Amino acid sequence: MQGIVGVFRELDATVDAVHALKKLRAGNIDIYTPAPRHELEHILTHRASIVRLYTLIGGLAGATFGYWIPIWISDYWPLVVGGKPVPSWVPYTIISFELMVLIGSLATVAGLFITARIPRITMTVGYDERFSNANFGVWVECPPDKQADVTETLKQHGATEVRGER
Amino acid sequence: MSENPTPSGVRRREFLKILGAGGVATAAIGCSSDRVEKLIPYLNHPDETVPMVSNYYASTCRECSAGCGVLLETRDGRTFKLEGNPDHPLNRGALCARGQAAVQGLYNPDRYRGPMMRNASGRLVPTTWDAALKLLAQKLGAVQGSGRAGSALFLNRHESGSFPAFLDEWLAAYGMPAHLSVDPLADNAVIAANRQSYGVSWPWLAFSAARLIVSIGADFLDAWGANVPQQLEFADARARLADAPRFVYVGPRRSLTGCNADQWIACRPGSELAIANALSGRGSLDDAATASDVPVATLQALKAELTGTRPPLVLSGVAAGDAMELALVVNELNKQLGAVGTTVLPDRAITSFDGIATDADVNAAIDAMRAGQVPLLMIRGANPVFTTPRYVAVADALKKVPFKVSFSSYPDETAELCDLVLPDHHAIESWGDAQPMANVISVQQPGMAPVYDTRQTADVLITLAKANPGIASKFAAPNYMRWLIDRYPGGSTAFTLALEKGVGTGAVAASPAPRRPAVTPKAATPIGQTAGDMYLVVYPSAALGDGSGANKPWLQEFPDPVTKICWQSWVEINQQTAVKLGVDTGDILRVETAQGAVEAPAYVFMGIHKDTVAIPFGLGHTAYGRYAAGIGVNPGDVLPAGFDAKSGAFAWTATKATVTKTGAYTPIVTTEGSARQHGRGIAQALTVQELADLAAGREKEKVEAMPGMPNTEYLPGLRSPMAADAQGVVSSDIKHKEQGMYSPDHWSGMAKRRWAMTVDLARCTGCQACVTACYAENNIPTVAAPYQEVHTAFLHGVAGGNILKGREMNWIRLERYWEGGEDGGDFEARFVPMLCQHCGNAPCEPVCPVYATYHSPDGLNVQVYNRCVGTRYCSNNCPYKVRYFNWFGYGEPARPQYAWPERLSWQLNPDVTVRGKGVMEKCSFCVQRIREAEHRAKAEGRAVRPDEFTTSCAQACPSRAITFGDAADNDWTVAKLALDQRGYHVFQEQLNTFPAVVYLKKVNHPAPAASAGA
Amino acid sequence: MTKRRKRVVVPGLAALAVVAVLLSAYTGATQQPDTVIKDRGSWGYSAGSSPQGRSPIQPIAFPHPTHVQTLGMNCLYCHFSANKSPDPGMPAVGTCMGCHLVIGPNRPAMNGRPARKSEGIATLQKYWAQKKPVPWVRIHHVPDYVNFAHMPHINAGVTCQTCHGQVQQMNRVYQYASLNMGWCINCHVGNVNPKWKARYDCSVCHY
Amino acid sequence: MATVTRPDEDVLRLGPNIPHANIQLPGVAEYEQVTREIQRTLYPTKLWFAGLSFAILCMLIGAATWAWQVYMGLGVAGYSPPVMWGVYIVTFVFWVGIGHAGTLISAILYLFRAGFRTTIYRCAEAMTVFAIMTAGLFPILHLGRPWKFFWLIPYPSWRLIWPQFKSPLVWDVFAILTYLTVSSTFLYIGLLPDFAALRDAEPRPLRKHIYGVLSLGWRNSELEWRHFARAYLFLAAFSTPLVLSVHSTVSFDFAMADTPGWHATLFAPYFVAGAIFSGIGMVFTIIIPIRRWFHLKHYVTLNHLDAAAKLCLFTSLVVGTAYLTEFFIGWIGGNSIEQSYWWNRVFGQWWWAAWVMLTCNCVLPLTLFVQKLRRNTTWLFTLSIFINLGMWFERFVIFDPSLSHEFEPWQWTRYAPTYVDWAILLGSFGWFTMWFMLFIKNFPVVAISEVKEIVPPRLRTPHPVEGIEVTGMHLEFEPETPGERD
Repeated sequence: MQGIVGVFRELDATVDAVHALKKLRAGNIDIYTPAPRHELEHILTHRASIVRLYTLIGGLAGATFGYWIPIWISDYWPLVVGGKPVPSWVPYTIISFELMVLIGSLATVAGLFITARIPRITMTVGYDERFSNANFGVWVECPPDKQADVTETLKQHGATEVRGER
Repeated sequence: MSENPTPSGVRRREFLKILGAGGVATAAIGCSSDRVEKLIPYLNHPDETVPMVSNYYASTCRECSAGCGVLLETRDGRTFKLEGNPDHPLNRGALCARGQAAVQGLYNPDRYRGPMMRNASGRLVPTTWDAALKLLAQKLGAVQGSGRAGSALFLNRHESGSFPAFLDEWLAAYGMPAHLSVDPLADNAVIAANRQSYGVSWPWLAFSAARLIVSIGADFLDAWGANVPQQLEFADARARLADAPRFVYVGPRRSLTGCNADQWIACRPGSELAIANALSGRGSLDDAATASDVPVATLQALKAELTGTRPPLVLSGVAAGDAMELALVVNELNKQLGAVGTTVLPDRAITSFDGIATDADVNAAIDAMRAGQVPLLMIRGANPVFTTPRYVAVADALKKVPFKVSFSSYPDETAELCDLVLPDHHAIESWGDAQPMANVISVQQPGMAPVYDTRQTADVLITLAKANPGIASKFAAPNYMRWLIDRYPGGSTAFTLALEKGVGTGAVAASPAPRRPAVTPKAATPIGQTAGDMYLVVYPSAALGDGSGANKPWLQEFPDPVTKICWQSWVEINQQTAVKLGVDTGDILRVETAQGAVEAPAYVFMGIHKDTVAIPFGLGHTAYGRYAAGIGVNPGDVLPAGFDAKSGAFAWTATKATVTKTGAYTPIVTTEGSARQHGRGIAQALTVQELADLAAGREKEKVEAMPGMPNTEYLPGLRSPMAADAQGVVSSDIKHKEQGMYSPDHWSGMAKRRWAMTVDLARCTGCQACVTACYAENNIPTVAAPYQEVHTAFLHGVAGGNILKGREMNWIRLERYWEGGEDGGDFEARFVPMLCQHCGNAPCEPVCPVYATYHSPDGLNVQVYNRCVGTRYCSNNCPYKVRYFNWFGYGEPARPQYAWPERLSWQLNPDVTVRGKGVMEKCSFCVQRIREAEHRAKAEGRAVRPDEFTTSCAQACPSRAITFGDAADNDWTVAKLALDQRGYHVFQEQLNTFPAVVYLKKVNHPAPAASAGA
Repeated sequence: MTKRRKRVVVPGLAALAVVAVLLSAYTGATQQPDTVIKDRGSWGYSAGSSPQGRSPIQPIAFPHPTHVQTLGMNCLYCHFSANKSPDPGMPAVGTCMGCHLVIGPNRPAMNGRPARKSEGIATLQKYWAQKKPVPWVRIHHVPDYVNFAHMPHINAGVTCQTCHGQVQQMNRVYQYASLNMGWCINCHVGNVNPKWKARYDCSVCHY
Repeated sequence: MATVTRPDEDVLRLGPNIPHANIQLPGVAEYEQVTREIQRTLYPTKLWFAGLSFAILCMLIGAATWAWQVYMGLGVAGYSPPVMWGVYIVTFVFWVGIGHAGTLISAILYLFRAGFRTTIYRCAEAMTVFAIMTAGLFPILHLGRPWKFFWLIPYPSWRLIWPQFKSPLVWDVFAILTYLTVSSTFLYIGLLPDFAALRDAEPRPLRKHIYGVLSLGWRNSELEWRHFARAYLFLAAFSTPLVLSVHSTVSFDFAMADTPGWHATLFAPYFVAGAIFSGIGMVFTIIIPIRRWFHLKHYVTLNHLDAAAKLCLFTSLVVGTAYLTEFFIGWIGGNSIEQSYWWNRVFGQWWWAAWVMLTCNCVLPLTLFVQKLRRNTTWLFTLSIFINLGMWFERFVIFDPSLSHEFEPWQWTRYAPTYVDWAILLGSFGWFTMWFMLFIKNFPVVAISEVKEIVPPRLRTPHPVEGIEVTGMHLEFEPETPGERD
């Protein structure tokens, strides 16, 4: 896994550079940015995040579990309290709701971790401390023969620093 | 203790049944208990006992002079409960609070462990029986030798039966005069008057035969006479509803008896004679009115009613200088009105009070001591130092007696002053008999081996006599039991038969000794002529009697039936007077007479005449154990020693007093919240008129409750939805509840039962015997003894601190509500026992997060102690507020709040778990008795029979107001009573709780004029 | 691709942890192999909180087999109140001495069996001589908030062996059953013997 | 430098998305400044150590008192039956309520895209977590047998006697535990990018390492940001109904009971409004000193406080309406028991508590109608203290007078807390403050990455539409109102 990383100070410069690189068809492009910016999101046209699926499934599972547990246990120990039905679904709705939220949220987080591939034990190549501070980074994964052009393009669009990584 | 099988996890929930204070004590008695890891068998197994199965020994109660029959419930060598003996003609199975508390006297932690002797340094120190008896024998010899035996003195706490005769025989053998039989509570004046009028000391009072009862200060429901039979008769009378007698109470203070009256005529103390004269036509109404501060019209109406009603019953029970004269007038009046023979039955006389020495005699004896004429004093049971007015200075008089012997079991004020203490057995440990009525012998037998190293006095005397060659021949019997059997009419066979039932027929041996020469007592100065601005009334406390009950925590924590105050003395003062003096409840008042002064908090009270203050007698002990010493004040300190010249009865109401506000304040230790119902229909009542209308269906009953309440048609189905469904009473919109055990078709058939209770408020007199019965049966801790307080700079350390915080544990409590009287006029008192209602739709159940409380299929609202985590949510949600929480480790010996110090724990009921710290508890409808009955029925291969058993409160109730049983089975009495037209549920209309307790409305009898108008 | 593999580690560990926690709740479920009750019915319970199998040394090594099997004595002869009381009753020393006054510690050689000296009987007679009760060590014990009564069980036909095991074969008695609540309920709902079904709401035993 | 080439057409169509009409943080020029100024707050000071030790001291006092209570029994507290719930439950509900504002600000306002939340939500959210941690203690230490609290949790056990799921207390357990889990997750997820930023900006090696571990290897890649945004949105979407449900559930503890004064359908919304009201009060109590001592005034600007104050005022009005509704219904309901109870609460035995509540919660907040006071941090702080007091008393007034004046007149009673109740109350504040103190010096109190979102990025060429210059910041600093002193 080798490629070129370019460090930018300005947002629009980054945008231009990515556009140029896309024309160049040099290889996979990834962008590092201190804060999410819609421009960058739009340039790299990915599918929408699938985290919502985890949320949906988690929520449904939680709700079901939240009904099943109390009803099962009420039938296990059929003791009448206050002349109420032994398994009474109305109060159990609250349990169900809370478990829906709980398991749903945890599933969402799990979804984030899996889709965004965290936690990471080590940093990937091409990352630079500046990217979490104020600078934008463009990572191009490209074979050696393309590296010259990529470097050129990045410099051209105002990269303050361009370096190869492997 | 390495071999304790319970793992620490279980050990931590230490609310164990504390059977016996530790293994040693248990081992001493024998058989198994759960606390000890050893199983200690008997050495030789007693034939008639089965481990963990109760034996009931019929015996006689000795807490007061009446001599009721009791059953001593004994298991594995321990008597742990007293119940009334149903076969006994006097109390017919009922028993008052004092009688039930006898067990706490038996196991009292402050009892003498053995004989005590005064040593050189003048302190009482333990000694051996041999040494003690040797010393006494030597002293007796010395007295005989000196020839002064004739002036020796023996004071004995009065008890009917053979013992007085035995004692006099013994004394005679030593050449000593007959003993003095002391009973500070006995109404000597009335006894003397009765002897004069009827020839008997206490005729049977047939309340139920009367149509009108007029009581002039006679508190026949408190401590006047034999209160249990009187209460039974009175309740039976009231149970006749429309035909029941109207009850008018005349007196300066509205006692518990007064609170049960339909009308209270508040008169000045000392004016009772004038009123009686007016009523009987001897005196003029106007004089009576002026003397008594009662409107003429009222007396007029009463006189008219009295003359117009047949048969009436007039009683008098004042303790004043003219008491006997008054009693004679009243007896005469009864004769005139034809009461004698119908409501006053001399031929069914109660003989318990025969032979009581008058207070004047006792006083004369004390004077003799003071004069140094008494060489030897022997005291058994009596406590004159406490019970006689302080200024008589009995203590000083005792100092003049060279040698004083006490046979008291307890370190009371008198015993502490004696030179030799030979502790007597408790009544439960001793043999004896009583003669409560003519031709009725009530036998007394021990329920268990002695708890401490004590000896029955009679046996001690026999031992002494045998040691004395001169008189040994007179006492052949090896011990008192043999002596009894020898004298018993019919001999040992009859005696054995009597032991089974508890009563036999015949007359006990009479005392051979001649009565002492009558003394001429010092007449009391008429109360009007004494100095002071308020009349002072001193009356015996309902629970503590003459003070002998003060060392029993049950009785100390027993709220006074009228004022609901416990662990404290108080001064009752009238509302208007209080306003005038700027006194509020809790302000400490100083009550000063020529003899001295006492200080106690004021209790502002509607039920006392405006010129009067009243202080209960029985508290203010200076010794007598941890529960009594230092609690309250003794009004005896301020009384003069005046007597009724005719009868020699002590005049308790003999002086005025100066009442001043000290400015200090102490909170009143009371269980009372608001004394008004605020129209919530908790204690409901009907007038006779309304009852008639109700019966005739003329008028839909008037119910005192809030707007928007429906009728009471659910009453037949007071059954819970489940139980009702089980019997198809309710069509099943609740089929979904028919799960498992709750289905009527379930193999266990539990849902076919509905344990329920009815409380007849027409019968209930508010005596609170049920409260003590519940304490005894259910191991309820007392929480307000001084040592149970948390002593920190932040929490008050006074006695009753826990009750000030409302932490009393009375599973059943008597609520006393006032009706009317805001204008200072006459008012009504309503008593309602409040206990867990075992609701069908119990609000407490669904809120418990751990199933610690739930509804059992047979209709109980169950509390599972070992499941409870103590969120106390159930109590918040209980509209009746009948759930009680263990704020401290009352059941843990290691904790300062331990409620059963050494040997009191022997009283604990082995069938009931002792609850631990942090656990909720409440009335269980005596579920242990239900289970026991079910087990018994199963063992005998039958179903539980209707009315086969009942709860502890119902069993004890001397008014027979409580009925318990299966409301779903019409063969049970309760099922019929539950359908009574007077029945109602508390709060059912507001909360739809389906309680299992049905209250039957009280029936009031307004004055004729009033009722005609109604 | 080394990084990718490392990344997988963390969720894997988490999953293992969760499983371990869930299992740990049942760690109590292990029992002494020799005292496992066969039929647990549907009531999974553990003896983790129970001294099941406990077999303390008694002051007298009382041989139940000799008395029950050899001599054919009935349980109720000594535990006389098991059918009429919540408490089974421990035999009084006098009851033992009823026979052992005659049957002494020293048995002569008779019909082929060699002479023998019985420590137990000697100890028993010592206790009797000193008029001391025998301090037996309690084995079967339920917490005190459990009101267990023998009477109804015996009257319902439940045999002693059901709960106490084959005592007649135990040379030293041990706690046969776990005496846990689940164990009680298991029988009350009829899993052990349908004829022994009994009510099983809390207030039957807890009050 | 290479020659500049114009961007393509589509880029022009898009245009860099730069916040225009409402510039949020005039005082913040560029990304570096954000990282620098936030990281600057992470250096412990003497004052901080003093505060922390004091908090720990208070906590220890509370803990010791609790130990004493467990040994002796609950009787050492001021309970006087039938007042079975006292200061502990009052404080429990108080702390739960405090928690709610945090979630409101971080989640609900996030969904509503309310701009002023950005700089204060981190503090609010931390406050939520610690408040719930504090609240969670009270149900346990008010138990008669606290060592058995786990019986309220459906743990696998051989008896399989589980909680009684119809009991509001069990609902509480689920609600509170869920709330604690979700809100702390939410907090941590929001912190991830900030940990990354600190990891890279932190000079101190140990902290650098710790932040590195905490950041879970976050690397600001576009992919991460995309999933992050989505996940954050869903968490917010979950937290919103959760925050409403939790305090409704807590209110059911009382609304489900038949006690007069508790048994009201109004309770759920009424409690939620009260909770948010009290929470915002607490936010003021916390954020105002922080923005002053940490020199973050140009982050948490007066505009933000102003907006929050408006929210506070609104909730205060809602709560006031709820009070009036309660009184009105109590009177018009025609239920004599309710009426007598209400009279006793407002004019009888408990008048003082009721009027403290009304004054602090309904009267004083009305001052927020005045803009000058809304922008006066001194007044806001003072008011917030009153609000906290008032809201504690609100719970006291709801719970204890009700219990002391119920159906059974015979059992009417008084209630007075003892030193034990007060010491444990103090301990709870110590516990809360301890955690918060530890938080503010080890975690960014303002969300770095979210602030960067609303700070205009550096541009190479002036923006075609907005004409913003390349240097980034340009508008001058907004003058402080005279109310605020430094």
